[in-house]
Amino acid sequence: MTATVTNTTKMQNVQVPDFSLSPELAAFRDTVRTWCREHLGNAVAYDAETRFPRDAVAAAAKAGLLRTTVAKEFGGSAMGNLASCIMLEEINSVCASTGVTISVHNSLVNSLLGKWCNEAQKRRWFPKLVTGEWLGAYCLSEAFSGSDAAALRCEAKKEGDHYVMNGAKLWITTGSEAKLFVVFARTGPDRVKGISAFVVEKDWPGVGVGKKERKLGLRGSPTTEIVLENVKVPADCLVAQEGQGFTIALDTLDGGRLGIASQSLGIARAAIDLIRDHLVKQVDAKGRSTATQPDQWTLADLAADLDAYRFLTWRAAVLRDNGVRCSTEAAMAKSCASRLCNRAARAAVSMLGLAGVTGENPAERILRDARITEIYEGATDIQRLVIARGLVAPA
Amino acid sequence: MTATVTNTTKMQNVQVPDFSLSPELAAFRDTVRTWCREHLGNAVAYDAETRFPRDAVAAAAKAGLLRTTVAKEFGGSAMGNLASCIMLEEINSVCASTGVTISVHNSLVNSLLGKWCNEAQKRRWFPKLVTGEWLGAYCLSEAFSGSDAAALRCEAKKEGDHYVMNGAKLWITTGSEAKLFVVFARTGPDRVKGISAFVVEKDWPGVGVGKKERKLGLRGSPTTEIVLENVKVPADCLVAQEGQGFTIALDTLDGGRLGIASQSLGIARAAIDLIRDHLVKQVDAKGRSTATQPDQWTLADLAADLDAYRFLTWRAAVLRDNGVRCSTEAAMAKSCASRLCNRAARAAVSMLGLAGVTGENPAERILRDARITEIYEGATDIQRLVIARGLVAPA
Amino acid sequence: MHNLQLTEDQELIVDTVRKFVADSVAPAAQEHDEHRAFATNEFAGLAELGLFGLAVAEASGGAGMGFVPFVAALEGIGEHSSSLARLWIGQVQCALALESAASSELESVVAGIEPVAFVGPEHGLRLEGGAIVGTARMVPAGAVAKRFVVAATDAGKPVLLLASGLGERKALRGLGLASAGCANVVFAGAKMSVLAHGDGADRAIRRAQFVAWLGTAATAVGGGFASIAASRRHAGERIAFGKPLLAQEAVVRKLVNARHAVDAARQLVWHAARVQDLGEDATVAAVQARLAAVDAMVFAADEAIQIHGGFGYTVEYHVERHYRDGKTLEVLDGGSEALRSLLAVRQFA
Amino acid sequence: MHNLQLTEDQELIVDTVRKFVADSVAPAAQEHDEHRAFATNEFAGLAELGLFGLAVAEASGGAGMGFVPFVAALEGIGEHSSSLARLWIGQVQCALALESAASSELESVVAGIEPVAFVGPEHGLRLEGGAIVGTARMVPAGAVAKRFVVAATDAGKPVLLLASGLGERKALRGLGLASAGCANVVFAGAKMSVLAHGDGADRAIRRAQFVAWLGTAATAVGGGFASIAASRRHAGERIAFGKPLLAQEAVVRKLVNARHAVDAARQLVWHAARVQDLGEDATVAAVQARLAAVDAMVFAADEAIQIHGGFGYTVEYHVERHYRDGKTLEVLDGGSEALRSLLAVRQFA
Repeated sequence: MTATVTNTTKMQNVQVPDFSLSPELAAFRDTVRTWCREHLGNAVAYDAETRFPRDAVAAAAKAGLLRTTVAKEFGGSAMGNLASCIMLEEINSVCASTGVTISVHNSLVNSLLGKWCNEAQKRRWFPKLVTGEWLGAYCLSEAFSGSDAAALRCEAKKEGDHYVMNGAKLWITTGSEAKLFVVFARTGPDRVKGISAFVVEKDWPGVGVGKKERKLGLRGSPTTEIVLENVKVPADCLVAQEGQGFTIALDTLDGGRLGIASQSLGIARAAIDLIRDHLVKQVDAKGRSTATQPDQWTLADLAADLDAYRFLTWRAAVLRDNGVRCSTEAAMAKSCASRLCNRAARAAVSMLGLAGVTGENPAERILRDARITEIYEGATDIQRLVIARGLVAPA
Repeated sequence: MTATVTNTTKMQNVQVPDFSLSPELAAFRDTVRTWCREHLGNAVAYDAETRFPRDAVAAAAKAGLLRTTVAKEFGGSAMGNLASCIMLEEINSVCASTGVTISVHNSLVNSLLGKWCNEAQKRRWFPKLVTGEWLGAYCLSEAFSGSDAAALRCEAKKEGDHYVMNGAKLWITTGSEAKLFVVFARTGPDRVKGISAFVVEKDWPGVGVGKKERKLGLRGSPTTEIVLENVKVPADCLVAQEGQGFTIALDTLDGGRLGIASQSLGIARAAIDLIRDHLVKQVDAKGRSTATQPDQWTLADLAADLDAYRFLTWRAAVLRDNGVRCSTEAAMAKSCASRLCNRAARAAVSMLGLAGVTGENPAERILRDARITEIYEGATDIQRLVIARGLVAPA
Repeated sequence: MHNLQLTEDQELIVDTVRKFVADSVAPAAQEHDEHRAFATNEFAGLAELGLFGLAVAEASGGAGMGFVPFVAALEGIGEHSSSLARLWIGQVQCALALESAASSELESVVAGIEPVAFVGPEHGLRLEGGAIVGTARMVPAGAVAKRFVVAATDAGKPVLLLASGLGERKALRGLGLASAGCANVVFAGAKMSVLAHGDGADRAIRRAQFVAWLGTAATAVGGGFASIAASRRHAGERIAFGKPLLAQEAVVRKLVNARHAVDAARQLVWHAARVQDLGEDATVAAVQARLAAVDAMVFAADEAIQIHGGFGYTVEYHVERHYRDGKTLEVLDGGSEALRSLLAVRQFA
Repeated sequence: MHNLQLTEDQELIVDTVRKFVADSVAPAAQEHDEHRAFATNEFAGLAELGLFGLAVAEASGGAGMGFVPFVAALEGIGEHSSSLARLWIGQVQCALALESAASSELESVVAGIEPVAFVGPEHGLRLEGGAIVGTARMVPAGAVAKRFVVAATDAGKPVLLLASGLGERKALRGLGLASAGCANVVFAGAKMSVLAHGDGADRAIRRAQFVAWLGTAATAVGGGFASIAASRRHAGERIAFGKPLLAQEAVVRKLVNARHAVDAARQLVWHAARVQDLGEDATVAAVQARLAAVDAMVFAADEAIQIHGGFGYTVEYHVERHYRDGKTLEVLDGGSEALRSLLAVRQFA
């Protein structure tokens, strides 16, 4: 090595990391923020009345928010994962029920179709999906397969030019409202290679909506069972090849996790904003802050982590937009952001006290909504194992 | 607003955030990493023998590591804060005693002189500082003023063409080894505006090294009292103007905090590497990992936070390199990174068990070294108040 | 229970309460919660068992049995219904405050004819011009009680009041305690009488606060155990990756940690109850118990939801209810931060 | 101490130990630690007080006083020297293991002529061909003891051994417990005799493990209190921003939280000691106490360092020693993770 490490004239004007949003992305974020203020005013009612945010989703479709992950040739705006993450943080900071609906539609269904479907399939379904005429749902989990997705039992048996599908899917977000389902089903006995992905339309005979879950939070987002009884699925509704289902599912989940990480950031921000507003109000007659030091610490720690975990999320999104595998990075983002939003929500309820639990402010709804982020699209422990495996795997 | 939020053709090819190091910076990091492996082999001995890493610092000077924050016209390499942070993470991942010596020299002393001294002063001192002929020390704390820096009592009384300085400074890193001291002293009664900054040379009459602290860690780095008894400080050794001392101190600390944040990242990485190596070794006869899930969680959470808080640190460094005020961002970086390295060190000792506490591996030294990062250059609680104040201050 | 060293009488009471809970509280607890139905029958059941005077001196018409059986029994109730537990706590608060104030209202409260509600000093109510000024938020039984025992201040001095004849109040759609009939209460136009002033009021109010802290702690211990038991059941049945969840160290580790937190809180609760029954000041102990127990309940419920996965997010598995109830218990009676400030004064001033 | 409900005899012992600690242990503890000097005189002092047979049955030549005074006295020692506390614990481990094995060596251990060291099963030593194979790490008194009571396995079955005649051993420059004469010990060439096999060995080893867990817990409670006391003293004297640190809510909050953790751990310790003295199996309670107490000690020391600021990073204020000792206690006797696995088996298998 050279005697002098730093005698590098090259070091002038080198490219440095950039943590800011470009003017275009910042403008996009601001536009979405304004849109949220104008169209998500019923967030409290969706929750209290267990009501699907139909009006908000329709407005989102009109504003083009349901087509960000679709290529332009199929009517999308091809904005990619980073812009979708920015958008989802904004929406979820106001209404997580609307947020998860859009996240599943964009990050799971549209992304999957765009990446794995053939041209004819895209021409067939995207026109309805990008306009929001149809909403999409992602049907992977079953009663006996949650974290262990490969244990799924739903069956698709080839019979001539179609498959006969039988089974039941559980925990399906937007289940009772979606018109298009991506369904993972067993086409062979092999635990992993026996799984294939299909598109199934709501209107086909044998497709039914089962039990609707009564949940802690996200009450505006219907989570249902989807029952498949002798559903005749045309062979041209198979996504990619037989046996590729599990690969497709895992790949899609990397993107889905970015959606949930962004949802978590939005929820965390909402909680942190409540805390900040609470502290801002605490001033004495001379305008000096009377907020306690422990309360200020709480705010400081949460705010720092919000910035830090947003960077983790954006890093993974940029990687995915560049076509780079980002399982570890997406798992870091989801694991950290989802824990943060729960921590922030609990802190908000604690700090806002009685006003926080009576529903006078959104703290208690935020607490309830936040809790699912650590569970769905891969529970925290699964994310941690993904990360650890990436770190300790022999090179 | 427009009906369609996302119909922005502009969104194609917009600049996106960039979380990676450019090839130049990555090469610089790798070069420093190699340098560390070659020159910091005595880290254990510095600690065990309470020995100043004179050889390592001399090698660092030779390699140009003591001039990264100095302008080229004064013999520096002008690499700025970001490159310094990258360098400090590497050095501290091997030897924190060497790391803090270099951090104080670069981030506090050289940076301060470069920003606040006049041309003549720079011409006078930088030739000695950039070559490491002289090491610098930063003398702000006193026995009765730690976190409350403005309470300092050390006095500099103007008498004709010089000041007479009396007082004692405590907790001075590199105290017994430095040849140049930046000393903050009182030139007037006003708590804040009565403080001025001076350069004081070791060889001047009346400058003495007092008690040397016996410490939990960083035992290779001498922390001493600096006693100033009727020291005649020429007027041209005043830095900037009388009364600007506190402004200079705070501004410099923003940079210093980036140094400590980077030190913390380095220490954290060392602890995390120990944990990872420990888990990598745990395989069964077939090469499958037998590491427990809780151990894997610990690794995953620490590794994710290391990435996240490195981004916080780099963000602040880039801001500072661009001349943007970064007090909140630097406080976030220091507060998060310093807590992380302590968490990681505690986890490493726990996980490595008896081998961790007997000194068979660096875990126990890392634990002891890490502890200071939450204390010096602004304790964690001070950082939190800086952050909170930035968030709740009326716009 | 032997470690609490209950007397035979005490043991009998605790067993009776546990049987009542198993037979009459557990089966409907989830449904009541979901429909925000006030636990009318369950309240009547507690009254029938004569529990409202448990800690009231025999001379005052109570059972004079102290706080040890109180916390033991509350733990059993807390396992199934924090709402009902808080209703009982409210009655005992009123009873002991009335006993302190030597009020003739005590008898009817001990008899348990109807729910009475206690309003603590944390609501900052003031007596001004013969009227109670201010709003009391999230008062258990506040939607159904006809009488309220109210801690307020009169020109800065503590005063204990009895209020009745309030207007209609609506049960809140709050986070938790959904079948405790919680309501925001204003006393405009209420009938009002003074039960005690100054030092006397202060003593009565402190006594009622102690009941709330200690009782909530015991309730939360029960809630914590309930989450652990539900998780263990689920983890034993649910198969993932070819084996029950309970065979996965990650799941068991959560259970161990939750159990550790709840067991530790329980020792603090028992300690506080014992010290108080020895006639000493157990305020610090009760506050420490309350802080630890509620944190443990929330922690256990949070881990229970995680162990249950998607199931835990639904109402059928009870753990989401314990999570909501735990966070709600945390902000009652002044909230945890105020309690930490109280400890600061008591332990380090 | 009344809450431990000590008998007069027990109280007398605890008071005697506390006086001994104040007079003879506290003054030199820091210096011993800094110079890694074995606490020879202090050890002799404990022997003189007759403490090594405290929990040994009277019929076996001990005081037969059980574990309650043991934990109460250890707390007092732990306030000033975790090293000395671990030395006592080691003697008691040996004594109770020898009592279980009905060994004639018991008498000399109770007499405390010289330090004896206990080597637990966590070191994985094996008996092979009449020799003890493996290395025992960080054994308190390992550098000075002439005799070792050793838990090992013989063809997979537990065996309890007495070893002596070892070669020279060097005291470790480890993280903490610097005056406990900790050393890595190998038994190559040692003289060795079998004290018990199979079930008998198992019982003796479990008993010694229990002593380590419970005793370490009590020690850590004392260490935790010491950090809190030092912090409170410092915070009362140190002025920042124009007032004592103690007047800053942020500082007091740290003290409240640390105190809360240590107080809670103490209840677990007392609970475990009481249950054991009632003749029941207190393994789970002791393990829970050990986990909570050591965590609390580390937490309290960590906060104490923070409250002390730069002073806390220097050796004169003792809190850095408690931090090092706390982390060292954590990894002894199998370490916290192994203890959590033990709880998993005992509570959820």
